[in-house]
Amino acid sequence: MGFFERLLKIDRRIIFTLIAIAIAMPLFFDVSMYVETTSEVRGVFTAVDTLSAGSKVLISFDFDPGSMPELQPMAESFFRHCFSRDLKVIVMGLWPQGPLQANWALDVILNEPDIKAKNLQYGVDYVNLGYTAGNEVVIQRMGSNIHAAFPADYYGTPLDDIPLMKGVRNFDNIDFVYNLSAGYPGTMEWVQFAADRFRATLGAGNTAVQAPLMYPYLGKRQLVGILGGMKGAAEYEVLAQRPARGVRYMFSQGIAHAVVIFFVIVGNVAYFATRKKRKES
Amino acid sequence: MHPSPDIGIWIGALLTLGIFSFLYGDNPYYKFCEALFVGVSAGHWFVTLFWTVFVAKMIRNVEIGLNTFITQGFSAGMADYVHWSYIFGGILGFLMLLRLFPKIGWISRWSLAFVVGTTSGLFFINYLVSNGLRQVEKSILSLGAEFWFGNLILVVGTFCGLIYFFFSKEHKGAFGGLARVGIWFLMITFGATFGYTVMSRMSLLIGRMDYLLGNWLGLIG
Amino acid sequence: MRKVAIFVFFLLFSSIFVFPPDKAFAQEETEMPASPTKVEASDTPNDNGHSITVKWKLSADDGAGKNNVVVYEVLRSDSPEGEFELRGMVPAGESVFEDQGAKDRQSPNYLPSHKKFYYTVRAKGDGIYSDSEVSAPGYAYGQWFHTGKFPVFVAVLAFSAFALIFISLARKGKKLYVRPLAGIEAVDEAIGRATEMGKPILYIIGLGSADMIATIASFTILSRVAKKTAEYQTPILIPCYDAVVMAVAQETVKAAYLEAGRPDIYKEENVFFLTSMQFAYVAGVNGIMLRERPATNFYLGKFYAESLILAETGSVAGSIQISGTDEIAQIPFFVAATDYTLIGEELYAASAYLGREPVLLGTLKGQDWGKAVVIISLILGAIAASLHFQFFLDLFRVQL
Amino acid sequence: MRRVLPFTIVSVTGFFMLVQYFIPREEFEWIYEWTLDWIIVIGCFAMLLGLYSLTYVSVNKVRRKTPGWGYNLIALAGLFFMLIVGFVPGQESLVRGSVFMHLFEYVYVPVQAAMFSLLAFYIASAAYRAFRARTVLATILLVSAVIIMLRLVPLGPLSGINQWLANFILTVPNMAAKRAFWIGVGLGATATALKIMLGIERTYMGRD
Repeated sequence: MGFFERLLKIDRRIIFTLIAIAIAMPLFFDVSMYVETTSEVRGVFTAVDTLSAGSKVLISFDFDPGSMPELQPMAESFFRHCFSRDLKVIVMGLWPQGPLQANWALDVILNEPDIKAKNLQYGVDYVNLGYTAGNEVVIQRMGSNIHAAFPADYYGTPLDDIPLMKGVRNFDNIDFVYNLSAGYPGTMEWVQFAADRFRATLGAGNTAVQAPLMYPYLGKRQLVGILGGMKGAAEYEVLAQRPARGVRYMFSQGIAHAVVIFFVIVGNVAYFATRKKRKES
Repeated sequence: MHPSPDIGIWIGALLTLGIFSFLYGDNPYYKFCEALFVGVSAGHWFVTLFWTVFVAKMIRNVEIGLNTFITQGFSAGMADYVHWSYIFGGILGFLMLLRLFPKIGWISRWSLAFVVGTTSGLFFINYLVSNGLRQVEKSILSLGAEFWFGNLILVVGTFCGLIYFFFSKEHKGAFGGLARVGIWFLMITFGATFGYTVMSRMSLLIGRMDYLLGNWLGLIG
Repeated sequence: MRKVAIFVFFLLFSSIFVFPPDKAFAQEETEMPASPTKVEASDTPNDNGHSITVKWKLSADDGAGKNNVVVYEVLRSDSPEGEFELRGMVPAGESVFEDQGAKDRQSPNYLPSHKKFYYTVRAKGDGIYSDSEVSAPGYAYGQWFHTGKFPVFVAVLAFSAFALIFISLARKGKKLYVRPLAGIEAVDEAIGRATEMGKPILYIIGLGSADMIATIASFTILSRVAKKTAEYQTPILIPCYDAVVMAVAQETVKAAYLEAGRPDIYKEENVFFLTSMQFAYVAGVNGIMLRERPATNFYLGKFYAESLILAETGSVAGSIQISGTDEIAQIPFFVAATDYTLIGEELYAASAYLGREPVLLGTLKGQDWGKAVVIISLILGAIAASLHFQFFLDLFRVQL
Repeated sequence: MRRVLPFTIVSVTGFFMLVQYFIPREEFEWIYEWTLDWIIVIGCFAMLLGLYSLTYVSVNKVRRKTPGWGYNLIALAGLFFMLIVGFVPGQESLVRGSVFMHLFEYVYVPVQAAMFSLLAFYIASAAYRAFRARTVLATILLVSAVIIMLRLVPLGPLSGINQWLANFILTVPNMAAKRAFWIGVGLGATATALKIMLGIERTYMGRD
């Protein structure tokens, strides 16, 4: 059997091993790759960077552990950016596991030396409202009264006893809404209800799969910006001059994508080389 | 190389390797992890839904309604229909369970009818407004504006795409040509989505490798 | 006469509030900004009857004259002489404020509809202010029709009219043409192949719930496929992800076997619940594919990230695969790894094409006419936008 | 009673939800919010149905000792352990640190993440085996995918052009085709919803 036939008949497990190596090897090297920043990511960054100290920011965790590698670095760099600029952070989730993942991200950031030094108080500087079922209806209800949508926070304390939530009745008292989304309910619902209906300034971080679907919403008072997949996370970290997991993963991504493109080319070359023979048989 | 002391990380790592063994072939180690995951995930979903929806939505509302009955008497209780009316959600839900008994299983159709009826009414409006009207509103672009070239392609692309999804005319002649251009545009979009999805799947694998090599074995970072 | 006296008394009385003694005399007459005039309170249109809109004419010293107005404060009370309560603030230069209340009786911000309220607007500089006269009473009430949603109303009527006209035409036996769909023509051939090889058929309805449009389209196609498998006596395996979908699938297949005159060979356990976890489900289906080696796999309905594993494992097992979904993120994998793919709306059209029932064909034609209207308005819109006919563009503007 | 009532419920609730969109009055808004909450509550009971069916199938397999019954036993054990740990401590089981949450963090999360990352391996093998430029359409899909993938690979001077090309693809043809797709799906879904409300589409109810 010719070289190309054997190439086509390669056992899938060899391909799997190649990909595993292509992903694992780069993680050992500490290469801070040049990540070119795009305007959609700068949109979100500047929106947060221009907020005055003490302004209130709402972040909604609408994804599950399956999308954590892409969205958790976004959450962490967002928290780091907000706390370093003394913004008040309100966390919530439209997916059941959302608020828990928020706590994991908060644990990481609140123990970083410069943030730890500010010894931020739960209920004064940041609060976690937890999960409420109802998908887009929750956003709609938050438009008229957040206290009705979230009677109590993640730990069960009623919202009226939380100092941070005192002045917050609906989206008019929130300066910036950031939505990390991996599907439904997600950014589309936040655009339709929070941005279109209640005029909130909205930014979003999406998994690489969802990001292209959201491009039509950029600009026109709907989305100030959007972070797509790990590349978006790395860009945000570069803009904040705090390279972290996002940038480190980008080197591994680069190699992995080069390998996949190599597979596409080799696969097609082998396919076309053997096409004449297949036609004869 | 300093493996993590946390037993939880060890369990997670061994289960991850068990799932990866599926790549080699269907084997008992993989079947064990799959079975454990099936049980744990079903249990997790039911408990989460029970507390966050069943108790938080129905039980709490009915409780508030009941104690208005008890504390403020019958008429005030009735006026507070906002809360005790949630009992109907529970009744319809209970009717759904009757499906398990063949004789009276047909009653469960009432709750199915309620769910399907309500969502179809909602879908009619949601799809017509956000998919239909809103997209048309955004597709109307001026060809005189300064980036007229982009707009021209956008309008042509949407136009030909719609022609492709036209079912009452055979795709032949000029009409077939337009449909062909439409499917070309669709293929570009599918290619872009494929490219983007490769990036997100690779990130998932990187996340797992980081967990195995970093958190578990402590080899990197 | 009595009214005037009360009014004068009120003016004196309220002036004490407005000019607290210690400040009132120290403040010169000239520094105080002119008070806003013509304050009107009326119901906010198109709402649920719990919000009142307050309008006023800007104070003479706002943007002109002394130009020392910074903000307007809107105050409300239950009666002209009653105690006024601050409801909200609006920056200088603006002359409208929406007093939004809650509809829930228990909420502290409850604003009952049909109750008369009196408003006064305070033009405020830094520390100095002046109040307008009290407005005539205004009350909130709910409207019966939301005028902002008129374009949607027209679209709903037009769309339903198209569908109903074509349904009645179809019922009168008028021949309606629907173009052939590559994926659907392959269905019969694929089932035939499974029968020759004596292998089962695997039908995956996807991860959607029973009321999702893609799942319902899949049920219609399943009913046709099941009828075919009954005639050919080929077993059909349907692992389900959702309990309600499982129940509906069981009944669809049973009815199809009945129609084909073979109720005896219908096996209820072939349509079973696997798990409601996305990846446990895909792992379970993979196991079935590798163990049962089905000749034909159908993936029709709502699919998410697991679509690639199903399609890839299916091709390893060497089966013919027909796929279809309206989830745009998954179509590339079905196009790449399966033999035929129904793209988005083609999945919905397949149920009309397969069923050939006049009514289904009628709605499909109605849809096509809807698309024709969209195409025409697209072209007209491009022309209108280039020539700046704003009127045409507003036709599609929808106020939520 | 068996067939007429369910379809009347479907039409009545369907048309009510259609009409309430246009009527902002308070009563309609209340009913809108209730119906949505009731559907979520019904979802819980449907979940109970699924759980019953899973236990019923697994218990039968274990009792009849069908091949592989050991795995069904493990699934049942996992399920009931989660139910016990989830219900006994009451609502606190959902707060971090409880055994229920430990199981979620150290069993559910790693396995789901591992399952998702299997996709990376499968995408690589699909790129090698299924990703053929057989037809003109497949070639367009392939070229467009490679351009988007090249955005992440550092190409030096070339990456500037590729970046512009990829952005053009994402913002123009991608958006045009997506709009056509959404309008198509939108009208299709609206037609199907209308068929359900008019009682023309009945398969979801099955026939008795």
